[in-house]
Amino acid sequence: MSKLNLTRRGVLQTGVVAGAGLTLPTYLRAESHAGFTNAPTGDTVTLGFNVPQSGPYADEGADELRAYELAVEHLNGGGDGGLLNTFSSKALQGNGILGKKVEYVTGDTQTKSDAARASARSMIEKDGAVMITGGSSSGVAVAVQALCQEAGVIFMAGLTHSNDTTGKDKKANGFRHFFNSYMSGAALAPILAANYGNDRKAYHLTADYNWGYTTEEAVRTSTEALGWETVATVLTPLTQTDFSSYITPILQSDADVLVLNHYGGNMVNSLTNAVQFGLRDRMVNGKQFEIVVPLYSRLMAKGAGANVKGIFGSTNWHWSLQDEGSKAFVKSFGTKYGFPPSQAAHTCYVQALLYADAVERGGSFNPCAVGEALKDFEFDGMGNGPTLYRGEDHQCFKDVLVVKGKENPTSEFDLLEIVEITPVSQVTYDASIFGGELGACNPGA
Amino acid sequence: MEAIILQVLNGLDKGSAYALIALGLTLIFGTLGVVNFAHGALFMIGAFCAVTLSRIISISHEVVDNTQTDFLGNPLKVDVPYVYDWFGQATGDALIDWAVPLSILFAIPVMVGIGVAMERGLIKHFYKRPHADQILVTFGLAIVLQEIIKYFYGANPIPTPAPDAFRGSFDFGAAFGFDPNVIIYPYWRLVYFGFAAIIIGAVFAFLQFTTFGMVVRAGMADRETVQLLGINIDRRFTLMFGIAAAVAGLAGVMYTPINSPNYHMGMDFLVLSFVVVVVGGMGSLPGAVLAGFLLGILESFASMREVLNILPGLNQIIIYLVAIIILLTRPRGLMGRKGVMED
Amino acid sequence: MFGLEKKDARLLILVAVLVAFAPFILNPFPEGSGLAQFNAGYPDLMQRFVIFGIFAIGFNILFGLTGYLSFGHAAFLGVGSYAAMWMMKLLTMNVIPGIVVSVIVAGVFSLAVGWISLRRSGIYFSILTLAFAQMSYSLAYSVLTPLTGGETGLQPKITDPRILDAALAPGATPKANLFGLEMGSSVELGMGSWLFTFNAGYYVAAIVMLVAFYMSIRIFRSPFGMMLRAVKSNQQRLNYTGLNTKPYTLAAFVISGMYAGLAGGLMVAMDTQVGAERMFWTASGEVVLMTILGGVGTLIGPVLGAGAIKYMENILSKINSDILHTWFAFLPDGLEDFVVTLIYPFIGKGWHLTLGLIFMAVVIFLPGGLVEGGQKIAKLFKRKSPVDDSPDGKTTPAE
Amino acid sequence: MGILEVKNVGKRFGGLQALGDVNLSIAENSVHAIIGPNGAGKSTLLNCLVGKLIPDTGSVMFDGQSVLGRKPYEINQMGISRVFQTPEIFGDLSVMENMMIPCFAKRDGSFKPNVFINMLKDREIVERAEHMLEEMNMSDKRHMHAASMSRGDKRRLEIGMCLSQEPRLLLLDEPTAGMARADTNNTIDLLKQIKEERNITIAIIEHDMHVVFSLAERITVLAQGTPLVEDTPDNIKGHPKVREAYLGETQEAA
Repeated sequence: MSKLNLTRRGVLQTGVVAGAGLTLPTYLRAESHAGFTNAPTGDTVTLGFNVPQSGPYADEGADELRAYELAVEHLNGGGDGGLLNTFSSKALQGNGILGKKVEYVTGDTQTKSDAARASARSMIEKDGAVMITGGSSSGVAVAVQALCQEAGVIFMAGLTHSNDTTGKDKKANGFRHFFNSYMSGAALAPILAANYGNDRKAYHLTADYNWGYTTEEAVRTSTEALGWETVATVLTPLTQTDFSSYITPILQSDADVLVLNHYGGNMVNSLTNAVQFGLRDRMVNGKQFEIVVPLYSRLMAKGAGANVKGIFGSTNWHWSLQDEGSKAFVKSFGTKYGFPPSQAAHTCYVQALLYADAVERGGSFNPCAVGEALKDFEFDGMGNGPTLYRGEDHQCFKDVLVVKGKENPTSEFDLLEIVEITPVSQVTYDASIFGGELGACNPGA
Repeated sequence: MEAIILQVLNGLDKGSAYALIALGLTLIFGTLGVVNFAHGALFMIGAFCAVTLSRIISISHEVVDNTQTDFLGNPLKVDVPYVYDWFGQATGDALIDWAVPLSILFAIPVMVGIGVAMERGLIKHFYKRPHADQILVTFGLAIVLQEIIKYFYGANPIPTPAPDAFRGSFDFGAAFGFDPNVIIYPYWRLVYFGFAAIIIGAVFAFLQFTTFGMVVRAGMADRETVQLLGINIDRRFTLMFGIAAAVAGLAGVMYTPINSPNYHMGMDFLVLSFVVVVVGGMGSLPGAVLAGFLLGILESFASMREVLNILPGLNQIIIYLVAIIILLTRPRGLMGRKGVMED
Repeated sequence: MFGLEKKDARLLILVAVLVAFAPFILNPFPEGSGLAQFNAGYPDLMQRFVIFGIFAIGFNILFGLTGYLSFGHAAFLGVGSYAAMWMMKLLTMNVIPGIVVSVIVAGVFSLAVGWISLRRSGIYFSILTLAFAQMSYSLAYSVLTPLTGGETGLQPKITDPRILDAALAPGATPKANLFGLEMGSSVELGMGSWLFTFNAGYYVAAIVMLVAFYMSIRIFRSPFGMMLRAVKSNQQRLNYTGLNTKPYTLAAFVISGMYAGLAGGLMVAMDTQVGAERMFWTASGEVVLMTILGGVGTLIGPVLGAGAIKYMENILSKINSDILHTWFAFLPDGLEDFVVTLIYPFIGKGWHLTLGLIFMAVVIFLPGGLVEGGQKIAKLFKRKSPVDDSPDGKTTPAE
Repeated sequence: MGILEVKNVGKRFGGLQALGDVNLSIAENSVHAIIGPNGAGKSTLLNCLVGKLIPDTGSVMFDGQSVLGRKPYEINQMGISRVFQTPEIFGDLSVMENMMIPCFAKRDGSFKPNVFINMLKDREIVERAEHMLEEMNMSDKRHMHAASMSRGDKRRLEIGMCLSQEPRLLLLDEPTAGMARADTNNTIDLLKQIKEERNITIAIIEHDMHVVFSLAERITVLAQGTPLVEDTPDNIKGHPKVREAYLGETQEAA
């Protein structure tokens, strides 16, 4: 009667129990006796990798998925062990998590919050996933994070750059390794001032949605603090493909820097258009006109081709970093897939490892134990130098890379070069400035 | 003043893309009476013709360069295009550089072929079916086509630059006596506008001045009668479908340097081009072209800062707002024919 | 029964039974088996089946009966969702006020949109509705961010006022409920290696759906429904028969808008989140596809279509190459890889491709949608019974 | 004072004067035919009577009330029913349903959102529709798809639908156009029967002189948008002006 060979949630009602449950007017929480949602009971544990597989971010999602598969391989003791060897915490043994073999399910977020939540719910409800991770936009991250909070599982955010994810929409069950708009602004401004001078007039084109607003705000305040003047900020629709009508007014303004607060397809198109209109060859106020892209992604830079050359931006991580962690990761990933990993792949891989490590250290898959273990956790060897998982907002604090489009790329992956590694102290901020309420961890029981 | 001139230029440029797609859509609708939701996909395939040709031209073999290393620390393998070996580096570079214009020659047969195959293989069976069925089957086809492209080319945009000769901008200011360096416009966008004008003119001339076109126009007006005259109108309509596909495809080819193509660019344009066609009036070719330019220009003006300061968000909705106003004041769009698609 | 004819009553009972036993029917494969991948009997998907069923039923009242093809119905769904969410933020996490208000707000909004759009017919009407929906989407995503949450959407927060609810216990998250019954709560029943989940939210949504379905039958069989079919058939004759078509079409538009709002409200009740992309034109297109796929103008078709599309979206997209390899592990290595390579483009990230192919196949081979497919199969089995004396059989086509 | 009074009605389409100063009076309970060569303005006149077109000048009074500016459904509710040149019926609906719709319109007015009544349980309407089908000799076809009937049957159904509303004025627009001789004769018989059995005024536009002279009590001849003569059938036969109008046309046609 108690043959409990369920790969899915470890809940083992027999017919008898269920019969009782049905006759009672009250309902029985499946997970109640285990103490938290989807507590793994067999010798495996299931993680949910929720990434965009269709839509404009599908390639980024594919790279995230590759990283997750690699992480699972390493966690289960396969491959060369990757970052397990360089990670400062040595809790992980390569024998799965808490001795349980890691299995995973995948889903398609379609970069839509509804689809992402449907996919995550199916992982939680059907496949018994105890942790959800992934994603390539802040809308999705915030939506799925709220879901995980409600369902009582851990959410390890993938690529999400908006301040909101660990700001006004933060949740106790959600954690972000990726950096955010504020950090981009703080890291970029000094470099821009150093390279272009303190007397600049900036013109912002901003994607008309939350991430755009926060990024514009961050870059604007940090550059203005160094003496720049903001000539204008113009909002552009998310669905815009041809930015010409937003770029020609710049020709008439006396701005000498253009900041493109765009990501993904928007960024590729607006940058391409800006270069087309000869902005980079312009001289204004006796200065060379410059373009800045606050958030760079190598995959997207590829889409813009030669247009990225010499353009400053920030990024979470880049494969050309020479610390031990980065080198180990590039080697593992590159050997397995034949090309270097993207920053999305890196953050996802690291998130998977950090989760596993927290479980090991906390001694339980219980989200509250995991949260406790990640809270104010300091680690190193993951490619970004010493890093802190801040307890107040579940945001990682680490160095930020300022990069520039490379003038003479040697391959199709070699598009960015690192200009400066901004130390973490420069990008740290007070957790309270973005509002929001973390709440208490929810184990779901 | 300069701002206005520039926005008119922007509008004309955007409008040429809208007009070209809407023109093809209207050709198909007007001749065959079919609502083709796969038309955006044809535009996209056209763009990928350019990508494909530039890939074909730059097919390479690897040469190991021991002086450099790749990301794993191994000696770097440098791709050397075969055209370098065959024609020398200078000619090879020129060929690669001119891939997009060359793609026109490549795209025409490909697109006509795809169009004809589509009409004979699928659309033909849907002439008598309700418009809803036509929409569903062509929408399904559009998904299939774009997924196939995604399978081979990925989801990211692929940069496809214009030849070096067309980079940079033309300075209207200097040419027409304004301040220099203010009214400048990229050469390639001017090329696109001119190209669109030529294609539109060619389609009109073809329909207006050739016997073939005359028969097709007669068929558009009254298919039965033309058939009664013993003319094989079906074959001509098939060819018209091919031509419409080619128009969409060429619009796509020439668009690639303006924005890097990706697999869902067709869907981005689809809804917009339907709005253009309907605003122009179903079945009216001049209407489609006129509406394309009109909406392009209005969209450009609505994105000016001066306008947005008064009406924030207008740039988000301008096209739809104009569409609503036009359809409410002119029941059949700008130049629509009576009774077309009204049931 | 309930004022229905025998045939319709039978259909309603059949649907009710299917819906009640869906947790069993949708979970035919034992846990842990390779085919468990195809089980759909988990709360989220079951909820989506019935919610999109409601959406499609409502859409069919407009499109199936009057023939007016709206390309903007997702806007009503979205507006309903936002309304319900605000009720949850301001009043109470009890789903009743949210659902009621979502229907009302969507009704008012659709009245306004319908009033304007119904001045035109045919594709001009379609484009007008599309324009309204796209404007709603664009504004909700950008300018209206304070009201809609923009990109990140809205979720209930601990800090929301919720004036009717008692204060949350410290550490508790707000959860949608029906007088204390949490929508997310489930009872599980294990039988051997089968596991069935009975979810409170699903049954709430299912009951709403049955009511919605019942009402749609009544509308179909009412004089009002007949007038709507007459609108589709011949507006001219209807006008010259002394009937004013505009209020009929407008009423149908508003009713279907309210159905969409109801679906939107339920979506929020089941899964407390709303984002603007719910209103994007592809979402409007989806309901058109559901209706056509199932069978336009039929009672049950839209529900089937909604189920089919949601099933593909949620089940096919989750199959990855890893799972494929497990399935075909029994084959020799080379052959296994070959088979996996062959199938892989159609599942997982390629599920859109399968969707497109199925649309085409259905339209080409089953113009009447899945319902027609079912009828064809039924006819195959009935072939042996001698005469088909159904009174609506089409006899003696003339001219 | 006739039931329908048309005074000084004129209608112009761009440069074309379709109707110029038409005066017409149709007496109650009579059968009045309007004839004329192609392009004489017969259809334009008819469309002005039913609200499809609004004349530029003049007035149209039905039973003492102006119909101008009213919508077709309002004019119908006043008691004018129209039969079209090609039968306009609800092709996707069954014959019975076709007949029920005008019955509902007669009883419930131009709009009634009776959403929750089963239409087949509305005894009054069902009986009325069945009765009407019987009168039209179509009871056996009640479950047929209306679109699948012969043209003659469609015409019969359409007339039946109009009659079920008990209109005071029935307008017929070339009711036998495109019909075979047998169908034409059937239709003539039907109309004769209606005329005898019912209290109804019939106005008929017709090309076919056989039909006109079988039915009409008075005839108005229209040419180039103006009435030439109005008289009894006997006087119209051989009227020189009429002959001229028609001969003119035949010459042109030839």
